[in-house]
Amino acid sequence: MKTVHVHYFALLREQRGLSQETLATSAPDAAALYAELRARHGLTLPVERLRAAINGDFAPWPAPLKDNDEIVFIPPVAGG
Amino acid sequence: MKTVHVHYFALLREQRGLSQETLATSAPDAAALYAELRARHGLTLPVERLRAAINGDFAPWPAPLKDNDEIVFIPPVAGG
Amino acid sequence: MSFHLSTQPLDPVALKASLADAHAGACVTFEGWVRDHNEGRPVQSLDYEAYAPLAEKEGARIVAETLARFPVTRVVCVHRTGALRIGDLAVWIGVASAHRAAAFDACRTLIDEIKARVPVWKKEHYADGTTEWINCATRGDHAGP
Amino acid sequence: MSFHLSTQPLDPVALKASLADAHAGACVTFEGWVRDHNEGRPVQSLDYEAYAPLAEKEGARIVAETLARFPVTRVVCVHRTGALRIGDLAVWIGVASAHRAAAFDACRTLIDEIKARVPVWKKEHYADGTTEWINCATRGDHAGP
Repeated sequence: MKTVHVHYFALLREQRGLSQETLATSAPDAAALYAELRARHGLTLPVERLRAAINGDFAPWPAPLKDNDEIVFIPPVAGG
Repeated sequence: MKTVHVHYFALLREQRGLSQETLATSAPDAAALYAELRARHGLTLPVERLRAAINGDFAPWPAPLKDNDEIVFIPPVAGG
Repeated sequence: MSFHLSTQPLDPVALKASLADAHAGACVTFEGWVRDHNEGRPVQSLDYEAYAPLAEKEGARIVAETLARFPVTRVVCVHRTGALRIGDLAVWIGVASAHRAAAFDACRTLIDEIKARVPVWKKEHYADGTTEWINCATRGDHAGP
Repeated sequence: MSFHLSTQPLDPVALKASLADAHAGACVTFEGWVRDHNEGRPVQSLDYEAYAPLAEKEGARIVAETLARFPVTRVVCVHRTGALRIGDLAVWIGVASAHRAAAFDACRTLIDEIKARVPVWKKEHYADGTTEWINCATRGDHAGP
């Protein structure tokens, strides 16, 4: 088990009902962690439509996790 | 012979030394008139690099002339 | 030579003044305005949310790529976050260059890349009281389940 | 929806305000600035001269063609005449549209066509005291004698 910090934005923040949580997980990577969170909280976006950021920068899927990592799941962007 | 009004702009105005003149000519069209004026006043631009306007709008070469027409010889433009 | 987020209204006069340069002969600006409709639905207002540290980092990369690719003298990009109303300025991009082709190309590349890559999200509020996070619909979407 | 000449300094704030439109989501502007060099020569100032009635007529035709060709909501073009110094604004073009591609395409087409077709001339004054009417050289030019 490792401890990770997850931040949520936009649709994911609303569906999760919070902006940030710290949790223990056995997921080896961010893709597996998202699958866990999606099932637990009914998140609608499939992982294929997200990008991951770990510790402040983009990380290609599956985005391996270490203890104490900060993870952001990035919904499809819509700036401009 | 007909009477025509010629307006000069930019390099042609400076080389002719005036902005406008009224003159009598037997030239059938603006191209022939420009040839006369070029020879008389040492204008440097060849007719191929000019456009003609007659009575306030562009007129394709040779641009036939009638009595009392207003002619403008248009040097290469450089706006913007 | 910058990309920034702003929680406050943008000031296009001050932003454009920051591009001034005696070597520049052309200045192209792009402004994104909040418009009153999107895909046929009347829009009343919207919210922009950003993952700020990564948005500024990715925005700075886009600016650096643009400077490497096009002969321009100055680039400034600012993106609003927060609650915006119809007519408000959501994004301002300005490019100065000696010749106009580079300014047009760079400005267009900047907004295209910003829209594609920078983690900023837009929630639209419609006249009928509903809302939507743009690009986040999961029905009628080939990538959906 | 206009093209005009101005003997007075241009006011980009007022000009851009005239493009405001709740249906527009994009605004692209082009500004032509007097720059301090041209083809390697240091420029100190310049004069713009126009054949005003035909310049405004041809400018209006260019605006009408652009409106017919691109889905844009507003177009404004103004060109200075008279004596200008380094950094002065020589031409201002603004286009608003629902989507950005049309605004970029229309703005670029407008400045390209204005430069190619509108009877406006530019005389540059160089640091060494000489002057030149741009595009009017007759030596080293294939069309010359």
